[in-house]
Amino acid sequence: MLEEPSSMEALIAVIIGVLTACGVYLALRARTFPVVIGLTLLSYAVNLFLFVTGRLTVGQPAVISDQAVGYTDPLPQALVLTAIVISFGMTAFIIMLALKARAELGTDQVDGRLDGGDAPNERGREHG
Amino acid sequence: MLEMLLSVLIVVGALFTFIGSLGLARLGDFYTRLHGPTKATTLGVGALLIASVLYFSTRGEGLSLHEILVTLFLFITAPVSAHLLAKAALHLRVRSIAPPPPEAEDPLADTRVRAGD
Amino acid sequence: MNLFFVVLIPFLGAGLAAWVSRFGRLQSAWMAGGVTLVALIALTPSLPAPFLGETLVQRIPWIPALGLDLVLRLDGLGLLFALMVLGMGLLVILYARYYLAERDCMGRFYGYLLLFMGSMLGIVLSENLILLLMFWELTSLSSFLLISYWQHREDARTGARMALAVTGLGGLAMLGGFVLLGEMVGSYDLSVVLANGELIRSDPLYTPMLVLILLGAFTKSAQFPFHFWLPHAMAAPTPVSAYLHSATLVKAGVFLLARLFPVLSGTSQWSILVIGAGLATLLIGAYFALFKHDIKGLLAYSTISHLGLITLLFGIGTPLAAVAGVFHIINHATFKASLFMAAGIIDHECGTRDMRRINGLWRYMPYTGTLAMVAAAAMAGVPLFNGFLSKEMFFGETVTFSANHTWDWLLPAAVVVAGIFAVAYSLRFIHDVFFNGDPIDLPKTPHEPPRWMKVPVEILVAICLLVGILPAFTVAPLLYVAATGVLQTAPPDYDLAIWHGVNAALIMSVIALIGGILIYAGRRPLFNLATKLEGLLDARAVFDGLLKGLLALAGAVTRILDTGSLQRMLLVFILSALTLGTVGFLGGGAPLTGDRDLLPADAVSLLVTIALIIVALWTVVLHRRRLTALIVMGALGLLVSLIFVKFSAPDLALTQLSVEVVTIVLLLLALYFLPQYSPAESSWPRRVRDIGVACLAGGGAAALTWSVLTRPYESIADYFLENSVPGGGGANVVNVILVDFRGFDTLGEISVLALAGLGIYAMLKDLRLPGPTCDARGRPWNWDMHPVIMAALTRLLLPLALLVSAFIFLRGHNLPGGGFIAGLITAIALIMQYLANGVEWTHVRMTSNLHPVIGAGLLIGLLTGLASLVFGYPFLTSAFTHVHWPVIGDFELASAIAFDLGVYLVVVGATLLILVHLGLMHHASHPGEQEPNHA
Amino acid sequence: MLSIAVSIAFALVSGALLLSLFRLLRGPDKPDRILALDTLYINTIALLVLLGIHLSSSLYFEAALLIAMMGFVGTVALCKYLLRGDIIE
Amino acid sequence: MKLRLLPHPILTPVLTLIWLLLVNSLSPGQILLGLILGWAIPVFTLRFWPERVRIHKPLTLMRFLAVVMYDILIANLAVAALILGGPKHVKPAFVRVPLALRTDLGISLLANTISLTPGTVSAWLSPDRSFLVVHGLKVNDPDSLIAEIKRRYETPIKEVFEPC
Repeated sequence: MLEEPSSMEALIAVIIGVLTACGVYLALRARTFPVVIGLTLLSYAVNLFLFVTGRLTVGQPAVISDQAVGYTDPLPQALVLTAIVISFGMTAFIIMLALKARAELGTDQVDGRLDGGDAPNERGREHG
Repeated sequence: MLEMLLSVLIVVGALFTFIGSLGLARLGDFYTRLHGPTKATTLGVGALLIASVLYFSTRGEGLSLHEILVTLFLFITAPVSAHLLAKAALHLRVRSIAPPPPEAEDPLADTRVRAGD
Repeated sequence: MNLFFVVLIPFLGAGLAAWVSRFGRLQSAWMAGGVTLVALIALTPSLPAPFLGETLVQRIPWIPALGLDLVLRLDGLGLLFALMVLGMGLLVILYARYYLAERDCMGRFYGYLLLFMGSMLGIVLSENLILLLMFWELTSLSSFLLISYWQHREDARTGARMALAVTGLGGLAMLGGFVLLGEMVGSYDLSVVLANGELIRSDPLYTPMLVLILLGAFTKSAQFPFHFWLPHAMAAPTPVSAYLHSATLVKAGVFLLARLFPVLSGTSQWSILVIGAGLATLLIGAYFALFKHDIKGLLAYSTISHLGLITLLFGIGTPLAAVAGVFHIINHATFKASLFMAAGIIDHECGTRDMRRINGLWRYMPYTGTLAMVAAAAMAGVPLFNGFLSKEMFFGETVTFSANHTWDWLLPAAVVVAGIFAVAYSLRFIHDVFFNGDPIDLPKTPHEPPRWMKVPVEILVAICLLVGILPAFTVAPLLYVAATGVLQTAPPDYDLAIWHGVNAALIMSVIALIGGILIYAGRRPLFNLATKLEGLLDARAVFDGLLKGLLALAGAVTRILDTGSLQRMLLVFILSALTLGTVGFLGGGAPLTGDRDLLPADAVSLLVTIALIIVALWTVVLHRRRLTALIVMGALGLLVSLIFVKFSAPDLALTQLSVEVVTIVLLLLALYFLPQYSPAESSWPRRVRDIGVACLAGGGAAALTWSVLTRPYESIADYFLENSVPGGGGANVVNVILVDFRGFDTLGEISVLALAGLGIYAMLKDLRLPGPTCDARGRPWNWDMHPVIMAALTRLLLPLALLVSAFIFLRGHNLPGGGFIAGLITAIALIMQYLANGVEWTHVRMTSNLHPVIGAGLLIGLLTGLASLVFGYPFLTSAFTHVHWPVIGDFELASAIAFDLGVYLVVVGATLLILVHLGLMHHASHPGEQEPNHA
Repeated sequence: MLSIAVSIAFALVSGALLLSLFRLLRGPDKPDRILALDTLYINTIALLVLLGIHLSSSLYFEAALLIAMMGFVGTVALCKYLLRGDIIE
Repeated sequence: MKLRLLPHPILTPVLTLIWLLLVNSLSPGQILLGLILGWAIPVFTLRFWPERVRIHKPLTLMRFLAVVMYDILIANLAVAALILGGPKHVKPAFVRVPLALRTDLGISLLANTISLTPGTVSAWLSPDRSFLVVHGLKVNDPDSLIAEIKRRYETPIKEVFEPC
């Protein structure tokens, strides 16, 4: 994929790839907090991806003016702008679930095991 | 002439920014490192912003002074962050070359554990 | 347009009937009756048309693109059924008003009933097949509600569920059939379909289409082997049974057969399937009816058998047979309804439906007895009653049909057997209930029911008699137009006389009568045989088996996927996404790299890229030291926003920066209540596996990005770029898109944000978590809650920050900025005060109640949208104008600004709500550590 | 000449960026990392100002302004966490 | 908290000025807008202010600012040299600077000035606010440093903000 090592496109592709990889790895951890951080990374990756579907243009913001030589595609930007804000809402919601779980189950594990290693449904019965 | 001045300002600013980070990277303990950035912000960024003021003001689109605001912001905030960082470091009993003032450290704190990670 | 009212009125009435029940339980009965009458009146203007031989079609365009209009038709067949549905409806409503007990909620009953009536009318009046199907499904649903009316009874629930499942599945099959049919003729309009019989019958897909449609019809009218749901539906209140199983629900199936008769009939497939099903149903129903001890059970099976009879008639496929079929539809409706009602009265009076205990009621209710006898006689096909006429036509048809076949005696013989059993069970219904000794310990001593409860029965019985004795002067015209409606041409000559001289049909009738009496006399030994057979011939076992299997499967799948382990589920999700993506890509066979010319990278970008990669990796490496990972992640967000800046998206950069900080604050707040370090618990193999998956995912994402970025693309951007200034009155296209072009989306998004905020607030309300009293290394927290220097200077900063956010907000329409970013800045500026000075201090100085802010924001957004509606523009079109003030100069006033204000308020409100209340949770969890909070 | 100066400046600032990054990743103590993050923010401001001059567009000014604000807030929040654990109390 | 017509005599013009800086224009419209904001924002934020800031002796303030600027410039070079010189040249030390200032704002300003002027960072404020712990990067003679700070910075700040 890097047959053009010196092109911006390649750089962006690599960045998104790395962000996704790290996000996925963290999302696969056994505790809530790393998962949340992983999801944040993933949302970076996704937002970046959506943004660059408008292709890369340097120094041509979509602000109408007479001396502008050209404009980038504003639509993905508009979509991503809200996406960023919403992703904050999502993070907040997830972290809140994490706290709730912590309060109700007394643990921040999401791998279905307690430290004792008993089945999740056992735990469910204890608390519900 | 103006271009000359601009260039000088830009390079000087960048240089100080660099030196600030250099200090951050090189110096021995946290408290000495703390000095680096504080300078970089003041002179380095300051110079760059002045350069930008000059640059945009002389492009015939009228005065452009709003960079000054950034400087203002930094002048108010940077010292505060520095102070807080130092306070936190003292609280965590971060290793220091200079003997830390005893009263600055929490009496209850357990002196054996090293601070931070 | 009156037909639409006919259909619509019951639906509206349903709501009314349910509503008025609050003013007394009888009100809803009156309302229901009134509604039905109104519907009847609405129908009257169209009554003449069918008699003049025309077909009314009324149309309201709906989704023309899909060939889907709201279009109704009224021809003979439709008229007949409409009258039956409404007329029978009236009688049932009257009857139910006395039948229902005090504790039964009348509003609900009549609501459901009218709902069902409306859907039924929809079926019989639809001109469009798809429309018909919708009403078809509606009848399934509403009948479900009616059958399960007594929800407290287990059998009612199961019966209703079974009915819904069977008829619903049939409906699905029918949809398939209809689609095929519509594709064949290129239209879903019945008139077109009915006009193209030849075309359809010669179509290669005729057979599957036929099978699918027949599935629908057979399930609905309880044909073998789908008949089993009907007896279970007897758990419904008797009025419901009287309505559903005499004139309406089960007749929908035969109605469909009649409706499509001209198109589908006349092929060997049709004859085999329909005759086969009909005959089997006729025999089985007739046979089991005799051995049911439950009165309603007996009637249920007899219904099944009569439906079989009608189906069989349509299967025979000759015009005369069709006429006979229609005729029997009418007759069956009348006598079966009256019998159900009679059964209901008996049940009502005796408190039981078991014929082994109900005996010799003649002494207690001779009048009802008489009525029942007449109806039963009609059912048995005794001369001078209407059942006799149609049955004789039926016998005749079977003979003529099989005349020129080998085995020509078979069909007639079979139907005679059925006839015999029909006579037998009718006889049992009378003899076993009204004579045959004395009642055996009935719950209550029976007596004649209230006067008006018998009226419906009387009316129906009267019809039975009149039609039976004077057919030519009563039913003839209606039958004629109905038959015309079925055949779509004038029906052949037929004679409705009672006496045709001695012919095959008459002989068969006589045999049936005599045989029936004999069978009934000697029924005892047959009972146990019946009980054995029933299990074999009942598809219920299959049904239950399927149901069980389905549930088991679902359970198994759930157990496999949902182990309570998020990792497991995520893994499944990611892997399947990966496989799908890979398959899709490789399947496409397109090259990875497109032919778009690329931007050369400069040193700084390369450097930033490397930095970003390192930071990302480091976040992973350090992830177990949570705070550290968080700090490092802060750098990540910064670098990402740098990318936005670089590729000319200043708005995004600003947003990203602000969100980054807000997120950090949020995560810090949460981290306080969570462990500071994650233990190393995942084993090495697991880590390796995860790393593998992660790398795959990353590679996939990178490849995807690369292949997207290297391809040229078409964008609708030009439209926005051109119309931004003239249309939206703003130079910052991104912002104009947000507040104008795609304003509706934005409205949705801020609603989501508001919901998130409120949801979190709700979750936090009763959440108590003990925060640690010392940090991870056991050091006590610093004594200094609000360091003076920080406090003093942040206060100093507040006005500045607010000014900046006002700046960002106001310029947003023309330069990078806008409501979202300004909102975030304000929120952060205020959060700063919380950070530096604490909650109490801040709440003394500003409101802690943020819901109004959010509400106001949403409201403003909505109102600006509506305002543009008021001015006749589409929702959320921004209006703007330049006003010139002397001295001061030009000002632009854009409604978009107002909308942006809404966005701003919501963002501020939601963000603060989340963060501040998360902060307050600490106080809730640590009462007394500081002064009580103001939340 | 100006362009040369700018490119030199870019090089220097990028260098500064890397150095701060090194400190961020290296630690050793949390205050060190926070300090490094703060510095990173400030370096970014410098970078943006340079970019503005380089592309001679003033659209990057707000970004710089915001970074100045946000960097401060982030640092304060993190320090407060180190000091008190509960940052909004 | 009563709402004066002009809540803050200093803040309003300052904010208006900053606004004009932000929008880079002097059009009457912007001036008006600036005034509106300059009036409106204090109305809201005044309550957040610990005490109403009064400035006595503006001239002293000016001189003070000039001094600070000059110090920043000069001392930056010194620190730059130190950093380039490497770790071995630094001679860090914590010194206690007893405080004459009393108000939050005064103390904060002093602390900031100290941190801004290179080579010194105000690290810790004693709970009783009697002294400020300052970390110096290269401290040869603590007492002279303290004297310097008190003379160059604390005195003018006290004169400007806390005349008693």
